[in-house]
Amino acid sequence: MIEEKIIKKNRLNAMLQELSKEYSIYIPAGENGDFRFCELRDTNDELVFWDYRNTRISPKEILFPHSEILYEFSRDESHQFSISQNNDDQRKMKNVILGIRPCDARAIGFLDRVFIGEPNERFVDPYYLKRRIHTIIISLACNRPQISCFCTSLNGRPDGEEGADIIAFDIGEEILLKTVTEKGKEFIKESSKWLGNVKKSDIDKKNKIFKESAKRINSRVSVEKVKEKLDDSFEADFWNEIHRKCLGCGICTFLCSTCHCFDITDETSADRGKRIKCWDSCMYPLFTLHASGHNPRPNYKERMRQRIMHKFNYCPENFKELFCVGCGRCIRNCPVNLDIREVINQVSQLK
Amino acid sequence: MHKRVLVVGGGIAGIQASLDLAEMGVEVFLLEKGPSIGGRMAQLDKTFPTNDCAMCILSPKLVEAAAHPNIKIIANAELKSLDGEIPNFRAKILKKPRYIDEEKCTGCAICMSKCPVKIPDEYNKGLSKTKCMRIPFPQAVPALPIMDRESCIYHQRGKCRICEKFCEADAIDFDQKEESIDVEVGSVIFASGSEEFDAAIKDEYGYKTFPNVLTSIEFERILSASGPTEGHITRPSDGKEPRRIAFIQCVGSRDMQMGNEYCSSVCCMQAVKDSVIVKEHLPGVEATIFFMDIRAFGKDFDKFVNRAKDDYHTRFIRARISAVEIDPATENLIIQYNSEAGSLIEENFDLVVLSVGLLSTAGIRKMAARFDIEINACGFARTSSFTPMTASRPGIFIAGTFSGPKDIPETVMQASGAASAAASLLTELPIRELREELPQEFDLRGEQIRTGVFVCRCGINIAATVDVPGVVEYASALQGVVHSQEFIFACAQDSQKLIGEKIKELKLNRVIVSACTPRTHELLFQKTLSSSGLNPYLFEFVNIREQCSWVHQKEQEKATEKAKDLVRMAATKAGLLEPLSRMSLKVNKGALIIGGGVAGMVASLELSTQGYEVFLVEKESELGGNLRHVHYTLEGEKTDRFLKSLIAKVKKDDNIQLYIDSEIREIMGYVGNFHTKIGNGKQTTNNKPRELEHGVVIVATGGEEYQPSEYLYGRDERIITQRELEERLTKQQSAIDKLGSIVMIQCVGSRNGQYPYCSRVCCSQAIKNALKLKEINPEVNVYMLYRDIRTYGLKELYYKKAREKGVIFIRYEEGEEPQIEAQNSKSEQQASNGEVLVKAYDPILQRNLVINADLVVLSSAIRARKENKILSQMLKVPLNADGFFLEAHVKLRPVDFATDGIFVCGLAHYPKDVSETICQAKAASARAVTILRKDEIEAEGRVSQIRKERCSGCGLCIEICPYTAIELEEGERVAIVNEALCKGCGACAASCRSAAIDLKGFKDEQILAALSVV
Amino acid sequence: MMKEIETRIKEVVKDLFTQNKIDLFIGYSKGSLPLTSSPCFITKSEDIEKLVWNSFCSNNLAVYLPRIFNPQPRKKEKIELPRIGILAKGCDARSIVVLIKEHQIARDNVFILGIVCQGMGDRKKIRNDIEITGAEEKNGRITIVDENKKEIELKREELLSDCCIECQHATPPIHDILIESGNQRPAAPKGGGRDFEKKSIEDRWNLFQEEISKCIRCYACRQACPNCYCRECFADQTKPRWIGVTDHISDVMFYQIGRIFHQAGRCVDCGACVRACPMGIDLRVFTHKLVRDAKELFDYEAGVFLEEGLLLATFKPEDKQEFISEP
Amino acid sequence: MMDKNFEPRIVAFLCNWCSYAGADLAGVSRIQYPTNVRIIRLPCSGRINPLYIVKALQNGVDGVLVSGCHPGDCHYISGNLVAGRKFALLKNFLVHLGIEPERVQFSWVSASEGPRFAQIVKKVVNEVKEIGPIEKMVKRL
Repeated sequence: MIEEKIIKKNRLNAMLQELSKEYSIYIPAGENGDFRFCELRDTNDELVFWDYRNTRISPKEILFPHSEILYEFSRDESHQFSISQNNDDQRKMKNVILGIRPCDARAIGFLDRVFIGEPNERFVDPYYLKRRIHTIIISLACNRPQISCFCTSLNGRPDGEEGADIIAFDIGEEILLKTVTEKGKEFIKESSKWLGNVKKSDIDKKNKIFKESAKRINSRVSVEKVKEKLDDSFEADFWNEIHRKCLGCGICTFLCSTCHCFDITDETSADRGKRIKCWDSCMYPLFTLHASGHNPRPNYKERMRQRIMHKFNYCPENFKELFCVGCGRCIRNCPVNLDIREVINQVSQLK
Repeated sequence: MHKRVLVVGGGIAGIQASLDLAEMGVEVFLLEKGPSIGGRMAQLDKTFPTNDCAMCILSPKLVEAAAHPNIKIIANAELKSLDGEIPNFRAKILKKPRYIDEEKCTGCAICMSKCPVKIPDEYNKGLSKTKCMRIPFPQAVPALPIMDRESCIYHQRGKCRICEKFCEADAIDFDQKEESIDVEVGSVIFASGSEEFDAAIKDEYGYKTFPNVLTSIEFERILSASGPTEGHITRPSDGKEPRRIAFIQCVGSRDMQMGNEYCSSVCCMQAVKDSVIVKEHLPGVEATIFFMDIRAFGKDFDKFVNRAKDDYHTRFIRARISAVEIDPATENLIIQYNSEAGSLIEENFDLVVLSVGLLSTAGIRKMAARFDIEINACGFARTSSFTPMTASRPGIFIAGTFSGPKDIPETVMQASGAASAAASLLTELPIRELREELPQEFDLRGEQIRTGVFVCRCGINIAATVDVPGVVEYASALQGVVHSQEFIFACAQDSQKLIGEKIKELKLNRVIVSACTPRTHELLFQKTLSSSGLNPYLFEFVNIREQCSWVHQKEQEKATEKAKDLVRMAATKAGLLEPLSRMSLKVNKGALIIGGGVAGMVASLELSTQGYEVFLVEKESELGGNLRHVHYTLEGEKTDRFLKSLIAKVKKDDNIQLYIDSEIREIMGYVGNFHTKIGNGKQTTNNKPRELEHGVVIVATGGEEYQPSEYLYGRDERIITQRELEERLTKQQSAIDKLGSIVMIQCVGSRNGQYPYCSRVCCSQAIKNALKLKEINPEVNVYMLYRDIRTYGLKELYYKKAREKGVIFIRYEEGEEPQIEAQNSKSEQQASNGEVLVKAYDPILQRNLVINADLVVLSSAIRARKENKILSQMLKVPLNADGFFLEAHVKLRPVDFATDGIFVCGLAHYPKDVSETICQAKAASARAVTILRKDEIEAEGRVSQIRKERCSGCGLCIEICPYTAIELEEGERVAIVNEALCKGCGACAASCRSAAIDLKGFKDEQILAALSVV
Repeated sequence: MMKEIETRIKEVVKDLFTQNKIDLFIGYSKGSLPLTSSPCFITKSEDIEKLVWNSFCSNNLAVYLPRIFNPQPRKKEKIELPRIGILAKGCDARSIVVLIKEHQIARDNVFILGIVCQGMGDRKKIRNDIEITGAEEKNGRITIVDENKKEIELKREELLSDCCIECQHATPPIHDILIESGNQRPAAPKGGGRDFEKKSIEDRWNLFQEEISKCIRCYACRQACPNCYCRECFADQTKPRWIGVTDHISDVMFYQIGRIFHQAGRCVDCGACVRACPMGIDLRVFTHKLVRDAKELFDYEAGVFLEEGLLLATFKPEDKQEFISEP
Repeated sequence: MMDKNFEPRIVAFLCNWCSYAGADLAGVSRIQYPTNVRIIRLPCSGRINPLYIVKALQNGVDGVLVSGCHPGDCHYISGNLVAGRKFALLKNFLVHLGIEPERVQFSWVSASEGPRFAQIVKKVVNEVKEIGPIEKMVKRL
């Protein structure tokens, strides 16, 4: 049973203050339109993200940080080794991510499939899982899509609910909260003293705003046949051309809300060390470089192909989903304006 | 018997000769009368004109001599007698007692620190004290103490023996006696040097009377950071910093009263250098040099003098100082002199430095007489211009100032030349083979790191401050360490044996010795590793003596902590050490000599005599070069005859392939393996191969006479060059007879803005020709317009002679060059007896002079050849700003280039006279033989290596490498290192952005590993 | 003026293809977002019409040359080098000079179509909260349209990149054909990081930290830089590992210090790294220090003289010794 | 400000031929100087990759001293002169970024300058003591 509640914006601070005793709260912070998810340190700070567009870097970094220590090891004077799990993570166990856009929330859903998978899945990332099960995601329906946004081409909507526990709608003076999951319902229940009931007019207001919002997304790409086209085009000439202007930087993958490749390395000194997991990018020359020195993807072309194939062919194969939510980050930030929409369109036109 | 040579004298001359001989496979006995080799150079602070630190460049040579298996240094010894002849000389050597057992002594110097008796320190010219039991100076070789018997309390009064008590090596021997050593050698080189003039004899300068009057050598010690004042310039009387310093030149040189008529050659530049250095120490100081002529005749010397004048504001005052007075109140010194304008000026100085000359003493004369070595009028060993290192007694050669005052590079050249000459006598004898059979190295593949740490107590040198057992225990817990122990002396024989045993027993594959400095002891331990089957590069040296115990004597805990840290760093690095091998490289036994002048021919013959094939390439159609235009020397020797016989010898020598009328098209390759293409000139010389393979290159391309554009030269036949005059003096004497008045103008094309260098030989050449003119017609008037007369060394005698014969010397200043007006110039009228008016300003008379000359002779400069540029690019060796080839080091490597296997001699290097050219040519061949005589040369082990997959071929390393050891492989665009040329400096590795080039033995990961555990 | 230049570019490129002088031309095409252009690779004359010239042709196209001439992995067989035409502003041409000096480009295979640059605009000069939905450039003025169809008119100068404002080398120092662009814009005094330099050491450190903390190690700065052609960047190396892989600020600083220092005597101040940075780090405050020091200490400017030695491979006797501590 | 008990850790990169020999001479001459310096011997100051210096700071070393032969004295002809340019630029650059100039110091010390070596060590140690332990840039494992 979906629940809808309402809260006045000016009461939100008080609510967060109380929540912060139990949760780490992440919100988009920044100025001049330049936002990034940060832990809310001072609950008295005015919340300024109601009409932000989206963060530069996707909020995946909260659940899947750039780098994290898996465990530490050391050697003592008698040459004995010992291993200790990383206890550095001083974060409170429970997190609230507030203000994430529906496209990014949906992406977290994708990441869940990768790192946790379906129940009884063999490959579970315990580090991700530990964080994920203690995190409440409150998304904020999108009222300010950009010209580079194309979520609607990829089964997304500015008010899409996938991936969120609760979705929030900015309807002016008030925020309308709508539960999506059981976890969200629990959370609403716990916070009920701050929340009011929804009126019909609120719903109407909400529907009007977000219908308008959807209309603003004019950018459309055709993804219907992308997976199938790619099935047969690993060796296509198309790859020789499409990568040409790519610089090989990691912007598209690092900013992407669905990219999830990582690497594991050890940092050591004479008698101690750490095992570290950190982001990797298929655009990098050392990506999947073999210990033998062989590199299966030695050039820009192969790396570019990997990125496209992974998103639009391998992931659909494995997870039944195109791994792109149309957030447009890679388009906005690509230094050479290599627009993924054009790539998708070209793939669609492959014979 | 194999080749053996005795070298008498362990100064730089003896050291250089010994090193060259040793590298030629000759066994050398290097005899030194003092307790350490090093000679006078060891006492100098800096060297001109580059202001290099003398000890920095000398001490590696000292260490090299000590370590060379072919050199046996016999210090503190004298040559008593020398009988026999080539190649069977028998030398009797008397080795004086040091009162220590050289076999046992480790040089730890504890005896020195404990010895209670202080005596004046000779090394510091008595300006400070040292101990009765002392190591003469820190870099001394052999690094052993010596006891001064006369001041030893035990020897004098029968008790003390403190040194003995503290010596843990049990090396003190109070009863040591003189030892007589007999050696048999094939030839002998005397490099016994000269003495400094005793300034006290010239009592008018107040030396030894006034405290603030010092000699130049004393002043060198004061300037030196290792000197009595640690480089703080203070004056003896009150320890205050001087503000005004006077240098008085020619003290005991060019001095008839003292009987030393010659010039000491080095003092002008020494004074100029000191004036610059003193200014760098004390910016406020004013240095004044009182001189007669500034004799800056060497390579880049004039530029240095100009810098002293312009940048350091050294005052140069042309005046002979007759006396120094003292102001008793201040102990300042008063100098009176006549200004050039004639007025008497009195100046007050805080310090006076007497530039004392070099001279031969009665002792030196006596020694020469004892060994049948003829000396000349000035008391120096007599040599001829054509055999400048050969003594009168066959089989004996001379190097260094024993044959006359000279500067370091000339000494080094003569020493190398003497080595070549000495070796040439012994071609029949076999070389001394030094092949040590080493065990097979362990295969380390797949082995875990097993490090052994050996910590040295160095008697109590280390152990008194550093907790050695603590360090040993600490080391045992470090990563990879499987064994650690201490030694009383790690360098002792039995310790070496034990290290070897431990390596075998415990299968150690890394060894760390924590002791003293690797600079003296690394080789020793590396040898122990090698002989125990372990690659010598699997070794790390930790210096806990010089860096811990000696410098933190009062902080024992911290010193121990530091020692532990250093051992930890070494252990971490050691784990990453790799076995290295030295690449060996076949050597082609041929030599390419470019230039068929006297330099090229002498070098060719020298190499041929020693059995090497020579390709001598001359671009002209006849041999002889510039010497064809020189007909006699200043000393009166006939050059024509010499040249003729030289050419004849070259032509009939079977080992010499002569290519006349030929030019070098291309030279590729590197030391031991050069490939050269020779192009034909006008005529084809039979059908010799035009593509040559050879192991070395000697550049002897000569120089050329400057064709003046000034002084109406070329526009009036009465204006000629010295070379043309010499031609006439030889061939058309009759034309000369009629001349009444001849003006010679010096420095034409030299020492000016564009060509700031001195052409070195023109003063002597002009005086030579002036004397000839006077000889032909004593009535002729010869005027010489000069800036400084630079008749250095014994050439000064002829300057004096010219003055006696009535040659008139008139000085002119730069900017006030003489003016010439041609009256009745032949081109205008037919009159041939018209005169040329030479106008000059005489600074002494202070007025303009007009001389009517029948003939004006221009002493025109010697220029570098323009073709040098092309050749330098082909060889990838540098030129200096004046276009002459730039040697590897102006002081100690005067015939080498930084690039191995390429050498230079003759005018291609710098203007010089025939005797100097011959010296340098022989030196170049000596240096060449050090390479040619080997079948293979071994490269450094610690050389650069490329990781091809990382290299983008940007070429930065190629541009940086001073040895042209890196090349770009064009096809793959990747740098490649020629290990044979790499010296292991690592500049390439430190500059490579992608770390594609690394230095073995000092690899990035090794250094970073050490850094990670600091 | 821009249109005329564009027409002229097309003419030249057409000629190059007709005369079979090049196999490939690298220029700019229209970008997919307002106020952008995109690097464009033309291999046949039919595509020449794609070429554009406007105030946002800011990418340093020289970045593409090393990879064409020096393909990775290294080819065993000798490859036939393509003949490339390239559009080069002052900074692109300076990069080309650097690359030629560093043997990354075969000069004979490059046809440089130089343009005297009027400075390029930077989209980031417009606040990020303005959604630009359209833009038009006319007579030195740029009109942008926001999401509510509101038009904002700006002077071209207002949008110029910082490096362009201070650029002293608008004219390509090397070119095979040069297209003039009318009046020379006077360069503003050198300022990159000057204000920064005046701050106290602690303030500088704090600002450095603040800027660097934004870095996500996407390496866009490196990839956009024509000088960063290393086959394996020190930042990627594992033997030895120079830098930890984490986003720990110290690791990030090490990367930035290392990469920027590797530009000493090579950086042409084209601003590619600054423009590429997705996190908006003003790298120029740091990169320009080395540019300035190369000039002030050693009288050296990168990419101006083809014949000059490399800054870090040469020395002069008069090199300043001020970095030496005297006891 | 100044912590009396703070004993900084200084790394000295010395060239083998001059500065290391200068340090040896300081030892032979028994010139006493602070214990804080750990010497890393390299063949030439030209071997010093600027990144070593940055790495030292990252490793938490309080100060870095780099010393080579005086200009002209280099055993490898020009290693120190080429290195000099890098050093000059690096020093200015690090200071520009806010690293205290005292942390990274360069000197020329010849084989005969034992006292100078000791003095430069004293100077670096004292100056680093004055500014305190390094915090900037440090990453502790």
